Amino acid sequence: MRDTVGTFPRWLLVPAATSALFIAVPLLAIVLRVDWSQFGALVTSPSSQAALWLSLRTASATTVLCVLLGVPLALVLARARFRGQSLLRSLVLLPMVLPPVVGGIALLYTFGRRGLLGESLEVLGLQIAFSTTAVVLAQTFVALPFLVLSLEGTLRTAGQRYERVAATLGATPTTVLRRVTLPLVLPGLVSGAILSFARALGEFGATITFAGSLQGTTRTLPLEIYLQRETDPDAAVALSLLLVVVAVVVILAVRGNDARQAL
Amino acid sequence: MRDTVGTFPRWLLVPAATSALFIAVPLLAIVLRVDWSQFGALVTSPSSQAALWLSLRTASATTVLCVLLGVPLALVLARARFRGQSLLRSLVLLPMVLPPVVGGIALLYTFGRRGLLGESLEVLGLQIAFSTTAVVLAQTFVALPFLVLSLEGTLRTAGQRYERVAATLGATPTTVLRRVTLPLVLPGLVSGAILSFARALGEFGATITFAGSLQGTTRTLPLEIYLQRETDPDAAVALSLLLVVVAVVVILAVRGNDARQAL
Amino acid sequence: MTSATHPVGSGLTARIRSEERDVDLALTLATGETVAVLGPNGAGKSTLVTALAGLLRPDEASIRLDGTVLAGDGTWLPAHRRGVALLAQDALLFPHLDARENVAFGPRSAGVPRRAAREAAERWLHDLGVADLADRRPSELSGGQAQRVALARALATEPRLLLLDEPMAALDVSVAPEIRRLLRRVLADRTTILVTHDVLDALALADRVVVVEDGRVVEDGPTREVLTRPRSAFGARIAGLDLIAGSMRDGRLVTPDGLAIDGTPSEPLPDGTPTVAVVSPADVAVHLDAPGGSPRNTMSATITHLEPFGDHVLVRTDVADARITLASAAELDLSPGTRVHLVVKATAVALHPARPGAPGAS
Amino acid sequence: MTSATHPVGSGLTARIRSEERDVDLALTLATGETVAVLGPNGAGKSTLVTALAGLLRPDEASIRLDGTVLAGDGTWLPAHRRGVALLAQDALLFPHLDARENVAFGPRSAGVPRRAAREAAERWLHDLGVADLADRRPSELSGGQAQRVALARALATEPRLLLLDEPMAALDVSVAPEIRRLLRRVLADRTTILVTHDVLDALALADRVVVVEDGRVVEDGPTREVLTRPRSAFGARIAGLDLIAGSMRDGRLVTPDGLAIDGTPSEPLPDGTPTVAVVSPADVAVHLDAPGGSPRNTMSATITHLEPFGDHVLVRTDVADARITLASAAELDLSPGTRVHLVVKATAVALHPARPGAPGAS
Amino acid sequence: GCGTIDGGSDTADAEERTLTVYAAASLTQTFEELGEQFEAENDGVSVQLGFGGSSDLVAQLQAGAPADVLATADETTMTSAVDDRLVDGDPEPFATNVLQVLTPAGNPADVQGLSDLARPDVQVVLCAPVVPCGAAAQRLEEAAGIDVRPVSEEQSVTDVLGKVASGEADAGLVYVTDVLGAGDAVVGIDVPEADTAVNSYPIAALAGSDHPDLAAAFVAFVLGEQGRRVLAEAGFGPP
Ligand SMILES: Nc1ncnc2c1ncn2[C@@H]1O[C@H](COP(=O)(O)OP(=O)(O)OP(=O)(O)O)[C@@H](O)[C@H]1O
Ligand SMILES: Nc1ncnc2c1ncn2[C@@H]1O[C@H](COP(=O)(O)OP(=O)(O)OP(=O)(O)O)[C@@H](O)[C@H]1O
Ligand code: MOO
Ligand SMILES: [Mg+2]
Ligand SMILES: [Mg+2]
Repeated sequence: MRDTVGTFPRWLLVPAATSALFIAVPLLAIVLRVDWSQFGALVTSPSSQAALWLSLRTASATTVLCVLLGVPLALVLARARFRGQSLLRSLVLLPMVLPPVVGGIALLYTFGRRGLLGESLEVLGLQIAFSTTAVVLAQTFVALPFLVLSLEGTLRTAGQRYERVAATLGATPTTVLRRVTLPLVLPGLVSGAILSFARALGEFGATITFAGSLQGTTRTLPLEIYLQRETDPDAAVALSLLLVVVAVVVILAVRGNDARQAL
Repeated sequence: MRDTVGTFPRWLLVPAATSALFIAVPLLAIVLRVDWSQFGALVTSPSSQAALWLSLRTASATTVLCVLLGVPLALVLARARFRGQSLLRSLVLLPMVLPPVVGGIALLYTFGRRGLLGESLEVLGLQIAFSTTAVVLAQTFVALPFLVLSLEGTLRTAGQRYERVAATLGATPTTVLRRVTLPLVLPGLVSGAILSFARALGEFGATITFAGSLQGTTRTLPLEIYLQRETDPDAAVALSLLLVVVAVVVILAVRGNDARQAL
Repeated sequence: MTSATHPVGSGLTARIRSEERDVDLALTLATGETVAVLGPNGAGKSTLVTALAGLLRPDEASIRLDGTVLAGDGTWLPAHRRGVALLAQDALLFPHLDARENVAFGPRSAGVPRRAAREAAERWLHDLGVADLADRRPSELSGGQAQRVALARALATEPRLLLLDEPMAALDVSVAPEIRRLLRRVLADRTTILVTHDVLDALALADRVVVVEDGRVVEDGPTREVLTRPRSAFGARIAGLDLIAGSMRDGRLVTPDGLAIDGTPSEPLPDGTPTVAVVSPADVAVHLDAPGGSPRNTMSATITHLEPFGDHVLVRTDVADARITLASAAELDLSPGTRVHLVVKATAVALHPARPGAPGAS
Repeated sequence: MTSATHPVGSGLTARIRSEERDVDLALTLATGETVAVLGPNGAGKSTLVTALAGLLRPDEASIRLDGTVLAGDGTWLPAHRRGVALLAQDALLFPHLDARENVAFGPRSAGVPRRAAREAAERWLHDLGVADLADRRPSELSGGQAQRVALARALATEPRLLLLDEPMAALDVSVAPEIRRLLRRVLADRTTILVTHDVLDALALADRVVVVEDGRVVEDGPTREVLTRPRSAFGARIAGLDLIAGSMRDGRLVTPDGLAIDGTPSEPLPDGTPTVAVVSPADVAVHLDAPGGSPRNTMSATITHLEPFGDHVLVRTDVADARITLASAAELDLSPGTRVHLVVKATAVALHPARPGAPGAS
Repeated sequence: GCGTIDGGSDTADAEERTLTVYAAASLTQTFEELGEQFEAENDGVSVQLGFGGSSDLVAQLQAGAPADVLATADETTMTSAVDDRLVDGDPEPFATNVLQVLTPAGNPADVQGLSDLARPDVQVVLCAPVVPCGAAAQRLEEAAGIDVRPVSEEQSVTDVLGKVASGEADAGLVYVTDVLGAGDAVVGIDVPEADTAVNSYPIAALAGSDHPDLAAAFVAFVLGEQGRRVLAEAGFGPP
């Protein structure tokens, strides 16, 4: 027994397939260029290992930070009504528009030693720029809008009917958030978190500008790929493929989990 | 008379504000660094003008291409059920994960003169490399997933109840798509298109790798900013600000339109 | 059964089986016939209609409508090619279209030009008494108003089979008779399945009643038979009415046997209209001698049998049934064969137009 | 009116005004009182209850419940701090929680520990006859099943004011009496506003009836008065019943005047139970001499006045009203002052328990 | 001989000392090798390398990046570091680099020398004039008296290499060291006029260093015999 979903016009499959191929073929082209005899050696070199491990750690930390910062912002954007709301939404979009390098400059101007907050931070004994913390901040800066916007969309589409019912049942706004809103938008939140993780994993420009490229501390996988490309394009391609595989594994794992919950 | 919406816990305002500041302060830091006496001269130089104009043209073309390619793919992902569906979704995510430079390499390996499709294209008399077309392809490659994923989320949340009703009223799948599905998810589609436009506007790595950088043909605003940075950081900052302003104007314009329709 | 009176291949023949929902229902409708489906919550009524509409694909389905195979033998016609309209409990008006455009949606999907479709929509809105809401968005309609527009939208597609899943659940009692009248007019030449909880709907609109319990058909027969002599537990709980068929003459119902019955018409009934008198056995009094007084209807009858019915007795006669208390039955010393006078007030007799050719009027 | 019998400040006093929806309604409820709100579609019934629940903020609202100001003078208490539960037409069960957790939601929000809340939920599910659905997700429930769970969920919050907006619209007739009985038990000590289209609900559950038309209260009075002598157009369309109050003795209703009436109890009614007999005037026959036969109830009465009612006549007496045809009235030569015998079959008399202290039983 | 450090003051710290070296991206291979050799010669010292475009590195140092040594790919960027008082003492040139014409393997457009870059049928990519290799290319063009119309003016050497190695462009101009580093995918063609556009690489210890002695030692190591040999192997010319 099943609902007869999937009632979309068949001809859509043609543009849909074109679209999928447009993304798939270039990735295939990369796979075809990989020098498989060297692949193992290239991706298990100490510098690759260090970069991969750093990327996974920082992208995970970024995802957590994005959820903590992004869920409240998405809720306020979706549920509150205030003047300047669309300005705030545009502001949130900006890090996606900015070339990441400019984002990195902005972060330097803020958290760097001579930046807006730099001196205050230095008094506290905190040196953020060029540390692993800086990598996380750079990734968060570019990844946060992904979570906020995707979650805001889900919140708006989901509507407030269940939240209203919950309120008449005596649930405080906090309870409503915890027991109704968040569970209902969980698929959207998971998608948003995956987006953030993905964006963080691929982040390059802001990281190299704000955090630099020190092995084991700030040189994430994309930076390592960039560096390798100068001297060893084969290694760069191999590492790119590693990045792709890691991303696919993470996405599939989370999606699988998500799908199980959705049933 | 109004619905008592906005019933979210007040304490959420604290993390939401933190989150907004985390994005706003770095942008403010950039504004504070701008050398206003020079600003006019810097952003109206012929190279800046050419870059701005090229960026607007290519990002617009990219947005159109993303809608044409992305809407069908999002619909198939949201409405069809087939084996390998989650694999396809992960594939669509990949260009977001890949450092854009790797994306550029992949495009080069595909559409380049010696790429997978390069020869066939050359037979057709099409030379993509170093052309404005290449810029649009590079931008589309990185921007397409934004539209697909955001629209797929909206489609899933909206559900199929209205589509089912439309079918019982005799509407063919194509009619359902045109008269029910698309109008219902229009806000989500507009958001997705804005995301794509924004991502296209800020695109740097794939463009430089695949399309090159020639004034008026392939050197978009981010490339111009990057180049200026080598010699004149002030000019780079001023141009970054220009990019931000353009993006905000476009986003507000579209959002305003969107808001009017949503009422 | 009724399909025998129609050309082979016309009407609906359907069998729906779903293991997961424990539903296995078979149903036949003649062209133009209206069947009411009654049954308790969870019986499988909605499962049946969504499968017929093509919205739910059960484990097994074989559906044939007017000679076309909608499902079966590997065929599964999609919803939009079935010519089957469904109106369910929830109005589900398209939120981005106003009422007029909602109703015009079906005609336009069928290729009717925009202007003509709008005019048709306005006619339907007018018929349903909501012409003044044509410009409103669904969010500006109350629940009942929305349901009326949705009804107009379903009717505007002029479907070969109309499925109504408790369409009046959200309508207020003061408008229900009006809608019912409209529906009867419309359903007169339409094959319709009406899922309802209201016996009056079944009476007013249906030729046949099907009672579903636990996913199985437990009764299937002419409205009159099922509502007067229900054999299932659910049928008994909700029905058990006296139905007397005939046609109108001089403002009274006259049976083929010449019996004349006064009643309260549910709408103007000109002479000659095929009509059914509906009386609850509870309203029928039993007298040994014809009494005087206000009751207009005194009918001679012979008791056929007596059935205990809780602390009541159902007195079955050759004319109609009466439900009286045990004490009365004892006092009157009733037994099968006793000649009695059945007395019922004209105000307790509802006169409903019967559909020509409907079993109740035969 | 009824609030006079309760301490000052207890019960509900509300006024809701919305220009956009053309609604201006004032309402007073005593603590423990159940008021039925009747009215045609779009009258403003849902507007009233959503404003009371705190879900819709009208242009002007002044609401006071048991001494607490819920709205007015710049105050606008949010929904969750009102102690007001609302069950609307749509069940809106939380789709991610099973039935048990849905019902336990209210108690848990009130701080009841998880286990105790679940047990309470199971009790409520049991009370509503859906204990076996406790583990089901809302998507696995039929419309009617879902509505019962939603009712349990609303009741489980033990609200100070319970708002029911056509809660039984989706329930099938075979279970409605059962739910009605449960509701009566529950509403006995709860302040409740029941929006309904069903006069039987009003009769069985309400102390008072408020009729709303075009956003204004057009009638407000004890159930008995409004249902027997409706003054508004809408009231007249749906009501006009005979209600005779008394208490049970030897299985019959005995009025304070000593009149004994046989009827059909809607549920077991032990001796001493305050009871209302409900008879439709259409079922009351008028005789000049006391007739024999099965009808158990013959009541001497004096005609107070005669009212034409379409092609019928409403014969008003000091005991009950009868609706007879014009022809009968002419034949019997009735006029005010005439002594008559009102005859009604026991099976046409519904005996409903009246709420102690309810106006109908006074 | 000059590389060993035995400062009496860091007995406890000896195990932990990290020397951070910022070097231009084109020095990646050579400095990784030099870093390993330096570590081998100095117990308890680990060399951490930060690579990037020369102007990026200087910008990072200006923003407070903690580093001990800076090696850039041109004098302009080093000068701006000096102007910002980031440098301890005077920078010293340690290598030079010259341009070569670059073609894809197989040289499909049959480019034989610098003058062929002006042919209209040859797709040429150059560095943009504002980056060091582009400035050098411009000087070279002027010296040779030709007018090259590139299809793209790339942001960095890497981008030029990428376009030519993939066959997308027919020819380009990059440093001889880059051609060597890129392996078989490309072919380098010597340019007689190359001497007119010699690029000089300076190195300096940084003012903010926590280990000035170690920084000075590393600078000396690069300038010394071992440094020179490693650089020469990679194609760099003597300073
Ligand atoms: N989406 C669903 N998935 C699984 N089971 C379902 C679903 N919807 C209904 N059911 C189950 O299928 C059976 C038949 O349900 P159906 O909705 O057809 O009943 P119904 O007769 O329409 O009831 P109601 O009068 O309450 O509308 C019930 O046992 C119900 O619990
Ligand atoms: N969301 C809304 N926005 C604007 N007007 C509305 C909205 N909902 C209802 N109305 C209008 O307000 C008036 C009162 O509607 P309301 O829903 O309160 O009626 P109701 O008595 O509950 O009707 P029903 O019996 O059909 O449920 C109607 O004229 C209706 O059209
Ligand atoms: O070190 Mo550079 O700036 O890539 O030529
Ligand atoms: Mg149903
Ligand atoms: Mg309502």
